[in-house]
Amino acid sequence: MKVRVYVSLKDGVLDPQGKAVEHALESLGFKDVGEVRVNRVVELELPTNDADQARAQGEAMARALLANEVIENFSVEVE
Amino acid sequence: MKVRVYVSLKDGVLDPQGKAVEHALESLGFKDVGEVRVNRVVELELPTNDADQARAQGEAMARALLANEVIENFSVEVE
Amino acid sequence: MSVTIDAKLAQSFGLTGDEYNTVLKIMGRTPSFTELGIFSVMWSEHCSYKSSRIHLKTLPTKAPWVIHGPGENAGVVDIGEGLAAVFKMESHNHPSFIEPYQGAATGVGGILRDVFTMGARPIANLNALRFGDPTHTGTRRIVDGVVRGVGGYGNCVGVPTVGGEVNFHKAYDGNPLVNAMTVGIAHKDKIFLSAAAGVGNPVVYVGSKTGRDGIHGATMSSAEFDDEAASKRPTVQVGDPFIEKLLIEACLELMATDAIVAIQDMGAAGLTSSAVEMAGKGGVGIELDLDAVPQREPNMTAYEMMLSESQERMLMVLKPERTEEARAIFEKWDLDFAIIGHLTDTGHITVKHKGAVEANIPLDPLAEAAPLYDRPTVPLNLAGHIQPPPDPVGIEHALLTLIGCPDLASRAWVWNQYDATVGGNTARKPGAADAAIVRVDGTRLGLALTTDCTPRYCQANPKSGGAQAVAEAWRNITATGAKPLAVTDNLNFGNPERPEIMAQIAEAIKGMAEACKALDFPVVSGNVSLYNETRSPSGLAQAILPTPAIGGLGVIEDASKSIGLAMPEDHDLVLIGEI
Amino acid sequence: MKAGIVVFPGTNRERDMGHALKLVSGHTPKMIWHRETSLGDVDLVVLPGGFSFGDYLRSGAMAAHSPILREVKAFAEKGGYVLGVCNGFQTLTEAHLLPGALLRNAGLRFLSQDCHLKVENSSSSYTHHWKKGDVFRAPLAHGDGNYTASPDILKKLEEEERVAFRYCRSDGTISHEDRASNPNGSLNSIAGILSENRRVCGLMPHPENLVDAEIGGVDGLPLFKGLVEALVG
Ligand SMILES: Nc1ncnc2c1ncn2[C@@H]1O[C@H](COP(=O)(O)OP(=O)(O)O)[C@@H](O)[C@H]1O
Repeated sequence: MKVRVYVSLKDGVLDPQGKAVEHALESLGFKDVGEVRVNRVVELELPTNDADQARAQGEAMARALLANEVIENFSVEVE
Repeated sequence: MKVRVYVSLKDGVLDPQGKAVEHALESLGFKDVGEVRVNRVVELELPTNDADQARAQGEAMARALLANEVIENFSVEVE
Repeated sequence: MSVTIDAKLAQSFGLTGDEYNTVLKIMGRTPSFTELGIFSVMWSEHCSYKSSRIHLKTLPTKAPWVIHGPGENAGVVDIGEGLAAVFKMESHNHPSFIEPYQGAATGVGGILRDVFTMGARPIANLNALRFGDPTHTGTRRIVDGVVRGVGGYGNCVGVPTVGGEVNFHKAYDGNPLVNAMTVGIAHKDKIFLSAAAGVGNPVVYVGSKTGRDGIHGATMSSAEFDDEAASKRPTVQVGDPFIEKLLIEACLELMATDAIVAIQDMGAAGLTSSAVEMAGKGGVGIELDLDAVPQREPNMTAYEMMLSESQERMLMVLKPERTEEARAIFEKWDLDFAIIGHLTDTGHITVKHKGAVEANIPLDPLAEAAPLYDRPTVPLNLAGHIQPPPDPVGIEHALLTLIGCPDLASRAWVWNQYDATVGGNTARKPGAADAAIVRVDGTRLGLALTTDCTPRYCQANPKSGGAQAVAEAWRNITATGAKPLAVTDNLNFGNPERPEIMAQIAEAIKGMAEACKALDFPVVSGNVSLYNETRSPSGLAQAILPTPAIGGLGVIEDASKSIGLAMPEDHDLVLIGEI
Repeated sequence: MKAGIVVFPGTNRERDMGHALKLVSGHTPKMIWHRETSLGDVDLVVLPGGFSFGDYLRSGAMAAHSPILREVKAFAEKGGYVLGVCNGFQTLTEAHLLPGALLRNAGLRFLSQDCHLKVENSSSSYTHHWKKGDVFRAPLAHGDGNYTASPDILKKLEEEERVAFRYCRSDGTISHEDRASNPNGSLNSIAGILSENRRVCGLMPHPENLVDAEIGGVDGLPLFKGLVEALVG
């Protein structure tokens, strides 16, 4: 099954990349761009057809490696 | 409106990041992890309530800045 | 494949009618699609030097301290204490226009491989960059991507970037120049060469897997560059400096044994040029079984595998009894290792895939019948390129203008993105001396390194401009207290089929040759990049300024005695030279 | 002093570190390949600079989850000395041997330049050859050196005086907002920190590249001299 792990910076952690993109978009003439966040999605193909199992695995991987919970949140989506 | 721009490498373009993550997951004991791709999502808050307009703007931004169309594809999702 | 193979297809591969006729004569039949691909890349400007070779032959290449001159992957000079410096400069201009970050990054990767393939540990990188007018749209993006790319690759592999140059001129608006130089150190009696030997010996592929990257990159970089370039995009290669770092360590570890007979990196035209060159130089045949090639993508054809420019790959010929020892080293470093063929006594390159022979080409004619052109030149009109400043502007104004000029302003914003200290031997960092000084590990020796060229001068007078570039490199080295030893060059010009451009090439080389002879400063390696032109909307070809970039190397017996730019307190400023 | 330097695929400053340690201790440290299952007989473990595993996910993340790190953790838990420089510091935070995290530099660019560091705590084995308030120069070379931590962790670090080094101007003044003195935008200008027992130290700049008067200077020497003194007794 296809599993997507979304990893984003926690609220309160400054996202310099997001800030830079925001700025660049504005200087390109896109007005009133609100807050921009640049996040990571890790797409995996897991060898199971059980959605719960796939989700559990995705979460385990996020905790073990894909996200740094000191600064990041994650969420898992199964297709 | 909230707009998400997903940016991923085109097929056939080397993804060193995905390859490295795949390898690391395997050495952590996650067996049979298939192909891993690490993509980017840019989340934006646009000053419009019209979904079509928001999508069009997201696409324009992707073309102008958020994606590098030489090696990347993008897709836009409006919430 | 249901494609008709004829002169028209050959032309789309970059071969002229005459060249295609030669192919027919060599083969005695219509070539296969894969064979045509092999001819086209081997006879491309990039691989065959067909327009520049007769001129390059006039450069002085010998001196008592030269161990290997042009012809090997990089030049090799004796620096004393049983050690040799191995160095070369190479361009990645067209890829850097198409995708600045990856183009520049893979340029650095390629030149590093040229150096460690000879058994040398890379100890310094330099980069000579030319960009369009700072106010031109697009220049900022290219500058940003190129500088990040050079840094991204060099920083990750852990080779300090210690010098270079940056120029801006509108002639480079649509065609930036990215010339990367690497210097390595080896024991002088342990230099690895590419000539294959030993019929039956295994041909081994190591490094990254092969994908569909940069197919026809070598011919692309020889084809004139126009608006269609944009549509040729999917061929960009993506580099992986992490794999390169592993490849350096694994190759050097294997090189410490005596398992290797010959080794060659897969650069432009990948597997084709490395296999052809190794077998050709060794006077043997080579048979490849493409089924064994590590592949990144499914369903790759023989043509695609032979022409792929996937990065971070090497080809070696090993002693058969040592292959398992070699395999263990590459597996330790998590790199692919595959025996993909063997040497034969046929004098041919034979390529098999899925049970079929996809190519079978005699190597001698492929090399000997390679096109060689003495292209026509015209006398150059040298008047008018350099205008004296309009009216006396006053010294203060002149000084401020110069200080503010992009070509003279501080380059700290560039080299602050490059790790200049990794290795712990950078005695003079960028900006600290006229040439960077890098100490040779375990000795007191210092290498003095610089890149130089003033394209404006070369346009005004290609011959004296070429000579000046050599002289400036020599002076920059001398000014640090080092003894200049040898140069590498990167000749960047427009379309050689235009006589005025060919004249620039011929003249610049003449100037370089004279200066190198006069200064006893031989050329030991180099690279030529032609067809650096863009077409204006009106269809007019606009060439870059003639840019023969010179990379100079010198040696100082004690790195700590080198002289920098900073003026010590209580010293007098003395001008020397003639007015 | 029996030092071991852990080498991951992609590590690139292990030789620099080896040179510095040899210079002060007279002993060549041993290189410990990441696949080894034991650290062997060492009294100092160093995680050097570089790009472990390409740093493709987050800097130091994959190294932190590699088997050898379990050994490093066990060693630290027994009170062993562990020094992480640059990528090593990133790895120590990812492995939770030190608190906080290192984000992308505020300017989003790789930075390679000299910086000045102020010694904030001179009671650890890493810093006792300096006096509190001393200022020294060191090169830095990184893309992810922007130190961050949650407010409570930060408070704890400051209260327990576990900030070892802060970025500063050459005169010792500190300005968090000024990119010239705090180049990567680190919280509280933090350049290096200590563990609770003061035995684990991580910092971003490279003192190991400043131990030779002929190559830039000797500003980094006190750190290594201090270590030798502490460990050799
Ligand atoms: N692309 C670059 N990469 C690294 N260092 C560079 C680069 N461009 C310029 N530099 C460094 O900046 C300093 C000044 O460059 P330049 O003005 O070209 O020097 P000069 O004219 O004295 O040869 C030199 O030390 C040079 O090596």
